[in-house]
Amino acid sequence: MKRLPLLIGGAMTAVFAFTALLSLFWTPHDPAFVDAAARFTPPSSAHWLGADRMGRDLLSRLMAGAWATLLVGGLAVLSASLIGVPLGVWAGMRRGFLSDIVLRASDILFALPALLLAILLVAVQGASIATATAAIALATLPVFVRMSYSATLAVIAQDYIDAARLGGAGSLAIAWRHVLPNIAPNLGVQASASFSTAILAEAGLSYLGLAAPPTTPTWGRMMRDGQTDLFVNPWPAIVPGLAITVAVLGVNLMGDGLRDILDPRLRELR
Amino acid sequence: MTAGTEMSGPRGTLPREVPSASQDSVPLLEAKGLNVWFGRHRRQALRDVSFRLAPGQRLGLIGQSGSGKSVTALAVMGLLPDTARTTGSIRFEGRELLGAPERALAALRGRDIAMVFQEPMTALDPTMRVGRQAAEAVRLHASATSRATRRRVIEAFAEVELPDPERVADAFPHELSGGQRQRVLLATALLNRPRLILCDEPTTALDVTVQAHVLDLLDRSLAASGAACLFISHDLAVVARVCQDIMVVFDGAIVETGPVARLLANPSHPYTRGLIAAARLDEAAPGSRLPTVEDFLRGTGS
Amino acid sequence: MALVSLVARRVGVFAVSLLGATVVVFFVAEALPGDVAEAMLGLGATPEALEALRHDWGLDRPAVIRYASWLGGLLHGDLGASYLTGRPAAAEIGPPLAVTCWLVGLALPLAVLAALPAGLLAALWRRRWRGTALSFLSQLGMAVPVFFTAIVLVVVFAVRLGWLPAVGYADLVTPAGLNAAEWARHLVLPVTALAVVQASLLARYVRSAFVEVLTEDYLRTARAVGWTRWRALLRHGARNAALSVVTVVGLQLGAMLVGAILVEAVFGLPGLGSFLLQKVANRDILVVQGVVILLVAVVLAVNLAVDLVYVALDPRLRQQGASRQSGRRLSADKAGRAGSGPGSHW
Amino acid sequence: MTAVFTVDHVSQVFQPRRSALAVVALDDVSLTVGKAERWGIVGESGSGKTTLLRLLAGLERPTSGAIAFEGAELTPAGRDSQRGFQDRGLRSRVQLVFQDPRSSLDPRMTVGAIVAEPLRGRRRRAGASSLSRPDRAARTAEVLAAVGLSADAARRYPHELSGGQRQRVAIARALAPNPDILLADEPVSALDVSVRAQILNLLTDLVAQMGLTLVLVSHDLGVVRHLCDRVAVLQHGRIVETGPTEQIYARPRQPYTQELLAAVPRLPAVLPPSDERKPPRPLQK
Repeated sequence: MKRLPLLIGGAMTAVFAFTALLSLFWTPHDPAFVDAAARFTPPSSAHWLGADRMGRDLLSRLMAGAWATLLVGGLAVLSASLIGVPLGVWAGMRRGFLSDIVLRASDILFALPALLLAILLVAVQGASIATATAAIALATLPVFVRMSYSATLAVIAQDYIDAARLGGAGSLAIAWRHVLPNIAPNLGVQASASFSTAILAEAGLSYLGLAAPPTTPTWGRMMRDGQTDLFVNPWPAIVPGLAITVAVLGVNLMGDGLRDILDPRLRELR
Repeated sequence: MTAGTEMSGPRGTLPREVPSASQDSVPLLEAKGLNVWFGRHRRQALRDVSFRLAPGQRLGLIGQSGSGKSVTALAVMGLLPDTARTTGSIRFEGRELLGAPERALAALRGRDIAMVFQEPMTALDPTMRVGRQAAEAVRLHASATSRATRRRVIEAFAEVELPDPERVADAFPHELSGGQRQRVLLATALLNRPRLILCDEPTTALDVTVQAHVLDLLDRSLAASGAACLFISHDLAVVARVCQDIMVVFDGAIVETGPVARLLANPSHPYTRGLIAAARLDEAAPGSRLPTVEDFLRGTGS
Repeated sequence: MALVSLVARRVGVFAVSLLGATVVVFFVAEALPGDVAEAMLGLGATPEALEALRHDWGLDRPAVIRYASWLGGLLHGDLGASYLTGRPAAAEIGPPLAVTCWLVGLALPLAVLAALPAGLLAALWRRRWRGTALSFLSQLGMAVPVFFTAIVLVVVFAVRLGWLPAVGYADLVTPAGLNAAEWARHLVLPVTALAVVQASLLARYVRSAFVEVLTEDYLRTARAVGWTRWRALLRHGARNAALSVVTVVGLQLGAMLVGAILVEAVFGLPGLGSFLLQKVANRDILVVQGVVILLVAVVLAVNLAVDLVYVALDPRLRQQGASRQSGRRLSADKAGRAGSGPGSHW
Repeated sequence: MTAVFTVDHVSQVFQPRRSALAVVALDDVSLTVGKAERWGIVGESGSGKTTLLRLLAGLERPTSGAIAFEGAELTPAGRDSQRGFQDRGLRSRVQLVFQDPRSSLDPRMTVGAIVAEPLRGRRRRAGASSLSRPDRAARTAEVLAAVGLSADAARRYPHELSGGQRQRVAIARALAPNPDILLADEPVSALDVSVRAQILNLLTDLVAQMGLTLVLVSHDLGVVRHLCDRVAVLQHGRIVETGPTEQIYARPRQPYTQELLAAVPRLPAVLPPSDERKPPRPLQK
């Protein structure tokens, strides 16, 4: 019962990831194939989810879009955590002038919403998957710095850190043996939260045309394309919207479930 | 929380006490067959607990942490968390408290039954001046002008020997020391001259010297007001300092009750014997082997 | 005295952060390969044209000098000028700013009004199905992208029911007089779309703030003094829960601005977002930088306001002064852990 | 015989960041701890007793004054105190038992890993390379047995143990590197009265068997009387009285010491006559 959100969320996330990976090898149709005869077909045996205004298969495009989403979100969160966590742990363990500067810089970055960063980057660089990923990663970075900083502070206030020092452990050993394992639950929860945020961010950027080029099928781009025909046939705009919702909901549920199980303090609150 | 006994009377009021019995025969507080379970797994915290408390009586409740001491006090106050399930009966001056509506209990709390908690550091609202928090106890139960209320609060603060009570009243909790906060809580509990005060380890978080002062103060306040007291502690020496009678809880059940003197002289339950031995640390020869509670439970103790 | 130095410190932090933000905004464009002139003119530009543009706009000067003059301009309210029209952005920004202000200014209170009771009830009912249902609703609301909510609203209320316009905006004040009815008709859907997402997020924070408060000892003390469960919660719980909720409301403002950009795109509202996107399409980088810095300044100013409100609400901060500076931040971390992280700018 | 610790006019001042208020934790403290002496440091919370212990452990460096360990300066200025300590192989010779095992045991490590940790990082110790894995396991089993824990406790996590067992683990960890000096910070105050006796017995036995020098901090004068032969009374960061335990307890000179002793709650030794207690008063309406 307690693990229900984790199971449901985990299952939803697994389906999402599997679909994304599957799209690399197989989709029902070529996502880019234009079939004028299939224009606006409703869901059928040939097109399980129907086809859009150009007769492109919606399911195939949805699957390809899942890959783009997974790629951008995953890379952004991965790079943000790989840079942010060491910075945060270091700042937490060695408080001083330098770490103050790092934290202040991270706070400034935190005040810059990802979309604005993306707009800045796109204005200079032009829209691409790389720009979008960089913008999202940059916006996610301070979240990881701040989170691992405060989690580290809580850990190093514990007596077992002093005990480890008395046992002869150096700072690196303490960080590796004590700090990281103890902040891992927070990290996991934060990673899933950031991942769902990144999915939404990627969708928003591609909806605005600030991410992948028009030829690449992405969920946001599909909605943008579908929106032109809302009065004729809203279906092609609604399908990718549902996909985003389900993916984000799944990742969020998984993160919540993780937190419920891993965070003993919150466990007591329930 | 489910009631063992049905409530009668209109919502929000309690049935009047039975008038026939004399003061002595109607206990101030009487618990009968009290059982408390917690959570989904129905962990039992209290097993068939029954006791009586006469007006003005001071009863010490002693046991190790997790034995169900605090649960008993919270059950009396009706402050157990929602996850608790309770059966049995708790009567205050003959009126059933278990299952009584929240409004009726709230009217009783702070007026007839007051409580002092263990952790003075967290028991006060950090965003409100302590004088105002104490004043709530007065104004919730009687209509009084704010000037009169403040005067009463400051008097009460003075009675618990808070230095400069005017200034303390205007302070926020974080500006006071632990001992001062516990005095504030004690003064608040005494404000409405309750007939029963529940003290849940009120001095455990305090230093020895502060503890001595607070216990002394409690002793005198109880004597002055004639209030009864249920005093919870894990420390036999502290309980003996305040109470005439002692009740020993072990694993959620009461194993022994009696006057302090009898209990100390002639404890019947091995756990009680172990507690007494542990509390007599300063009578053991330095460096000698101390008798442990396990010794007594195993039956190897002296 | 401590209060004065505390406020001064917060204002100082604000100023430093804003300065830092200008550095980021300026040098993000600077550090990347290619330069502003190339970006503006596109790939087909001749070297001569590039050179001319660089010279006209002073792009051939060292970056630090250009940064200094840009910063100097900002301080005088100069947000940069369009290289296409030559018009200063500050002159064009008025009408879009008003639209966005209406959008955010109406959606934020709406979201707060919906989130407070929803979060409180979800906290109180957290062990019953009603609470679970509320929590799930807010989960769902957080998972739906704001532009999808907007599209669904359009499909239902504009396409199917035909009650409200699907796109466009009407000025509140026109030369013909007050145009309130049309103005409102055009804002209902955008404001609702923006508010739904924010309300879901906020409700979650409110819930966890109250769940936390519900376990506090002082709430038990309040009940021991004679408050009923509900009134203890409203009197003592609400004050304390407000501490974390205020923080989150402030942090959400950044998210609201971003949400507004997306909502404006769906409904074709001539707000700041549309303005910005049009400038991006035109590669009008100087104006983009100016507008971005303006938005960041707003976010930072709101953070400053939240800090000050926090100081007013929490006496621990007020009196211990600067030594407890991390209070708000810790609370923000707490709130961040409870929700999907304050980074949810979407 | 050289003294183990010579604390010479030591002051410790904490300057919270961004705050003008400095906290004086220790104020001109001098103390000499001789070999195999058992010192008790008593005082109220905030008296600086834990700070003194942390200084002796080398976890902090004093603001002013000096602490010598066997005649050599414990934490020479200008060097990382940690490194200086390790270089001279002191880490394993001075060990500390903390007050609250919930905080002093890493919840994500097994008991075995916790106890073995001080055996791992000993590469700097002259002549003694760090123990091999089987040696560490053997030593861990040995000390766990010494503190009365079964061998399979090594595979458990701290949260699976009771409070008393956890404190035994903390003691085992302190003993693992075979120290000469044991520092203990309120080792029984987080424990139930009923468990307290077991841990006190354990500490008494270990100190006697291993001939340890003991510095114990406590606010409980009963505990100090039981374990220590010398007492230092701290008040507001200053030592107000030192001396042999019996003398301090029998004839305290300072009023503060007298107050401390008087404040200790005691069970009535002899049964009080029943009329000595106040009878319950009638209700006041």
